[in-house]
Amino acid sequence: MSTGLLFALVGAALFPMGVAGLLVQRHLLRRILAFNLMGSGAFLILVGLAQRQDVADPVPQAMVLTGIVVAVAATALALALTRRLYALTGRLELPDVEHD
Amino acid sequence: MSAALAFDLLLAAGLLWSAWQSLSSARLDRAILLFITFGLLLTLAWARLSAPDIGLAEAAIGAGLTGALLLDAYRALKQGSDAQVNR
Amino acid sequence: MKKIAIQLAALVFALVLGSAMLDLDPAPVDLRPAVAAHLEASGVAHPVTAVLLNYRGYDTLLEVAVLLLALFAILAVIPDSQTGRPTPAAPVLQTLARLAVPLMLVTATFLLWAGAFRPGGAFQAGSVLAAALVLLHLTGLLAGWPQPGARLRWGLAAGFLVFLAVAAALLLQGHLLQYPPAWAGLLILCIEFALTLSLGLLLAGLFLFLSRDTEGAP
Amino acid sequence: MTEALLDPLPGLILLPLAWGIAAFLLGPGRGAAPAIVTLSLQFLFCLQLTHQVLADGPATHPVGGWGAPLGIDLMADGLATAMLLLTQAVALPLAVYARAYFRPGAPEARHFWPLFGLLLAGLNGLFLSADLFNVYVTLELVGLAAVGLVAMGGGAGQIAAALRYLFATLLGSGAYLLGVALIYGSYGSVSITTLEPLVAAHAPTLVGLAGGLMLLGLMLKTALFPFHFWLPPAHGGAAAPVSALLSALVVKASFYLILRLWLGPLAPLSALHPLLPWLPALLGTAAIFWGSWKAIRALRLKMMIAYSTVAQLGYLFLIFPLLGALGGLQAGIMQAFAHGLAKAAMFAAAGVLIKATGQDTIAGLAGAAQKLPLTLFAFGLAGVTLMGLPPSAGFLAKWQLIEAALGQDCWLIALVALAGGLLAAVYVFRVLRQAFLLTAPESSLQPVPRSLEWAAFALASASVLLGLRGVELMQLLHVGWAG
Amino acid sequence: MSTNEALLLAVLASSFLPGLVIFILPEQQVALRTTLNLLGAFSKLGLVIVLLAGVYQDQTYTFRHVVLPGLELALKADALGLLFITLSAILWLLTTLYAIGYLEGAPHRSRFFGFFSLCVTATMGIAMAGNLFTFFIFYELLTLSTFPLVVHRGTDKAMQGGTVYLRYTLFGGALLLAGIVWLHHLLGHTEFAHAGIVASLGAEHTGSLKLIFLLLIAGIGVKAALVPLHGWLPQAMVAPAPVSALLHAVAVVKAGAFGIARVVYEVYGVEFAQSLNLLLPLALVAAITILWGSLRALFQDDLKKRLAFSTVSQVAYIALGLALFGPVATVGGLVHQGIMKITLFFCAGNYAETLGIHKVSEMNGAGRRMPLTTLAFSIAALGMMGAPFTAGAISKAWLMDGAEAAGSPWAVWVLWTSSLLNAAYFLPILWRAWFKEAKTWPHEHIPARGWRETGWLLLLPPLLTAVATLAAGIFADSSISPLAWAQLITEREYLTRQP
Repeated sequence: MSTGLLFALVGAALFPMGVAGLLVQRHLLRRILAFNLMGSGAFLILVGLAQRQDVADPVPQAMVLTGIVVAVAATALALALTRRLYALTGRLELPDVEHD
Repeated sequence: MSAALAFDLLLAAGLLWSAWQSLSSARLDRAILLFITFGLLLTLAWARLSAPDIGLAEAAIGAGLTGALLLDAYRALKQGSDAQVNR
Repeated sequence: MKKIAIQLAALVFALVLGSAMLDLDPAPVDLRPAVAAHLEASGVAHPVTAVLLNYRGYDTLLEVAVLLLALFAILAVIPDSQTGRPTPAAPVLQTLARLAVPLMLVTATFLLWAGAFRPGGAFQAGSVLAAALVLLHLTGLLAGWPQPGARLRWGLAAGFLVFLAVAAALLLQGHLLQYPPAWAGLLILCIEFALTLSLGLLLAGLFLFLSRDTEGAP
Repeated sequence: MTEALLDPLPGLILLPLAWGIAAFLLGPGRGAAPAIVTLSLQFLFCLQLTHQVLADGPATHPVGGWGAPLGIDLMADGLATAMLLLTQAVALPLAVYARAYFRPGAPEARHFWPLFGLLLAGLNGLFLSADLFNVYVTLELVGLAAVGLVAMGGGAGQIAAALRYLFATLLGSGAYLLGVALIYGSYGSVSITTLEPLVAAHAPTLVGLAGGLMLLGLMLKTALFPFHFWLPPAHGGAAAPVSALLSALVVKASFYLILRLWLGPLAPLSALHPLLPWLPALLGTAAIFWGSWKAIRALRLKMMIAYSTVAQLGYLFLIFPLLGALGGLQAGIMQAFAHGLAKAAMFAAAGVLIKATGQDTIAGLAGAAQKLPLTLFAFGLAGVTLMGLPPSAGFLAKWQLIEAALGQDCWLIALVALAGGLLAAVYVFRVLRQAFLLTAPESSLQPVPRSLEWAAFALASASVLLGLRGVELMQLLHVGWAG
Repeated sequence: MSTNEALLLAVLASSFLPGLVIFILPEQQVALRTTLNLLGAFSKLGLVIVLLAGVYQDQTYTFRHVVLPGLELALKADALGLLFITLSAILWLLTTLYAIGYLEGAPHRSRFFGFFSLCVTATMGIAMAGNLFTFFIFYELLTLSTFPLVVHRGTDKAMQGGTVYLRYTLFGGALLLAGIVWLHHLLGHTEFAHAGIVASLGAEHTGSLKLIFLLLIAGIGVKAALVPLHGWLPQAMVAPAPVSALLHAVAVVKAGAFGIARVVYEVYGVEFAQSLNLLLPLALVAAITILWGSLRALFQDDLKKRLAFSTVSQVAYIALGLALFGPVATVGGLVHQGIMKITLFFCAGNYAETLGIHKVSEMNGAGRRMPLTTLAFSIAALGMMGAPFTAGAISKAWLMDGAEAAGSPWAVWVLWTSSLLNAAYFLPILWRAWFKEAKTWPHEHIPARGWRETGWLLLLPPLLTAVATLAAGIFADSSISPLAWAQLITEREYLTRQP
């Protein structure tokens, strides 16, 4: 098995793991962690699957670089919101969905 | 089995383990540290995928900055709750 | 119950996804030859940088916009009433930091310069720059940032502005971001230089603006 | 030389980026004037593009001069141009509205204009993109800007809503990104035009998975039932100009992508099973009934309007079984226009009412018709469009939907469309009825700037006037129609 | 745009534009508002006269505007439409005068007159619609613009009435829309044409056509208040008197009747509709409505409700006529009934506004206090019963003749029974008003000044329409009477041009 395919498979395990974490966890920091794992899974698949013949492909690599920056931007925003929510309500979980 | 493949498998197992642990660990600070570990292992994986650019970025941004942000947030939140307790 | 169902679904999905990956034919399109063929005209020698700043430079332009955007959103959320004050660390650490920061600046410069022909580039250099700033903050040498003043705002936006200006100016002689081969190297270097500076500030800002949020709190 | 500068394709992306950044550089709370001026320019660009596309067919612009698959192409066919037109047409009046809505120096509006600018850049970029990965970046641009706009109010409810929205949108774009990764792995390209023949020629299981993931992620971002949970708190809780932008445009962006994929690279997959197109239609039906029901029961005005968005988005998904003919697409885009303009108007009007009455309950509106007739009129006109009553764009959309449904023997869809209109009438008239009630004379209203009322009225009138002339819009959709 | 096209648009604009301006006028601008109202009403009348002259000379007036590919907004002025237009234009003028007097000093007059003008615009649009699509647009516009008038007072009762009104009309609108789109889908157009347009469809569509007919008639039947779709009409009586007078006596219900006429004659064509066995059921529904409405009217103490049920019954005459006997009786009835019913509502408004009388049981002696109003009321009521020398006599006579000729003796019975019931619910009112001693009035708002029993703006309109009622009866044979025009319509459009 090629290195590319192996890590793509790891990504295929990481992504659902992250999604499940995002859905199941209630603690906001944990959900942010889960989101990052999910993103890493997608990145591994993007590069790994493209390099399943173990020849480096710069195109997906550049895409992942972009993706990492986007992910950190989203993470920072999520943390800012979490900290603000905590400062306002003292809670680290989202309230249940109930509107009017 | 070649040494490279063995290393790859070990690395894959390490990635999955640290990811799983950081999701399921009962203590949040441990979870964050495991996440940073995951990031560092991922850096190795990128190196194995002949993607040193991503490796550098992952180490600096994925593990480094994200980890620092998470730790800082954790510290701040813990501080806040301590303050609550002391009040 | 719901938890178990989700985890089960995730497991099934992982297995389906993995098995589908295993029987995949080679891709019909291969961009590697194209990347290599145009490398000469791209202005940089390193293929990843060529993709990042030339072939798909438009993605990168928008990506910097995303980063700026996240910063705007963070600035919109954090309150501006608190005063930032650094928490001083042990003197030893401070001394170490004072030594480390110049080293990091050198590293950043190297990474920036190296990006043209080997791994490295604006993002990596920018993140080292950011790390230096964060280090200064953590050792108590740099206060968390308040809402940015005009100078900081220009610093944060500079990289993007240069990128945008180049992209727009290139419209005059062709398409958006279409570098003339002769000028490509220089223009990309300009963009990367400005980007490194701004990315350093931006990435550090993600930390420093946030860090300030709870710092002043009792 | 100057011609190149006037190319609308890159212009529509560069301009909002520029004024967004300019607003940031000008400082907190500033930037309304450049925004409005540039938005007018964007609108003109859009009209020029419409003209160009109608005359010469789809327009493309290879960024970097490389062309797909190595580079990224911008492409404007009829569908994309229509969405661009809607975006600028809604954004311009809302900019005027927002300028009057946010008091100068209001802390909650410090970063409205930069966020607004980048949001528009993201939207325009998304509509113009012909590259799946580039679409991902624009999706994130739109999603994060939207979250920031919701959160900028700063209240606990708004922050919580923004966080929920953020997780939903990140999950959605994550699924989309994975789909892109799988596509790239399978074909080695992410250019839509390159992919179309490749997918048609051979589509392994993995591509089916990729398509499913992308569509699912985008449905989550469009808040299609049952993925709508995040929308009402976010749209109902944000400041009025923000709610208007989000409901009118942001959810339409991911809908547009679904349509683009469905008609484009994923077309061979969606044709695999005849029942497949009925799945979105079924969810759309559920959205119409559930959203309407919740809107009828809502106590808060903006919550009512937000749930109405859930319901109205349902109509957009009714067209999927009808996409075999152009009529289905035309009905969907007409509905997108009708809802976009009307919902923006309705949120704008609600903002005026809330400012004037100082509260957000429907019960608190009693007597508003006497004191704010123009706003109520705007609300009513927007309601007419949402109910699909003539003469309005909503009516034309309903007409086209029913006719397309009858044309393809899907009379169930026609029934749903008719029933949805009646349900909309229930919640719209609930508000109007309350506003017409007599009030005690001592109840007083805060004065509101007239420009707020007029902006709402302009949007509402546009949603009605489009009902008198939809020919050009429909012709536009011919351009690039493959079916 | 040719003059002919412009003329049709001008007819619409003459009420639409003043309406728009009035909306934004401040409440205090009474003089300007009144001027605008009257300017609109008079100019509309002038335009209609020009149209009348033109149509009389066989001019054709059409306006077309493409809304969507394959979908056209079409206006035309034919003889049938013009009859309705003329009626509405004249009555709009009178009602505007009446409303100015009636609402003197009342709040929200700008809103009232704004929507009032929109209503009239919608009515004109219905009359001039050249296809079902256009018809539907104005039909729904009428619903929308009448709702604010029904709930104008803002009381709970008004809200309730408005809600019921909406429920019926919007539901009817949905049915109508379904029918129209279906038809459009089958035919590719929905143009009105003499002798109908659907006969060309093959036999395989017979089932669909029957269903479409049902949808169309049910949708329009709501406005025409056919039983069992009539429930909104009595509830809508909470509206101010001018609204009840113009809209519920003329505009809305007659729009329904007019719509049925268009569907039967110009979409299906009488012969084709007959061949599908569609007309007999329609006639039966109409007959039931006539009897049911009359019966219910008998037991209403509230004056306006009694008039409302009477309207239910009377409008069904038109439907019955359409289904059975042909256009003359019917279209004549459209005008005659309009004039008489509006008179009755004007008078009811006068009683309420002057003396506070809302109920039949409070009418004792009203004739002595308000002789002119009561005279007008009596003429109209007698007309409704079909008394000689009134417009009603002519309509009834034509209907009876038609029934005989059509070989439907049962319809004659229905008409007779209904006439008796009419008498039974109108005569007691007249009896009370003229011959009973007055006790006290519930609430005397307007004192009598000499011969003027109430405000002159309230008095003039019913007197004029009462005179018209007599004139239409006595001069039925003259060439400018409604009847003569109805005969013109028949000759031109339904006999001579039939294949």
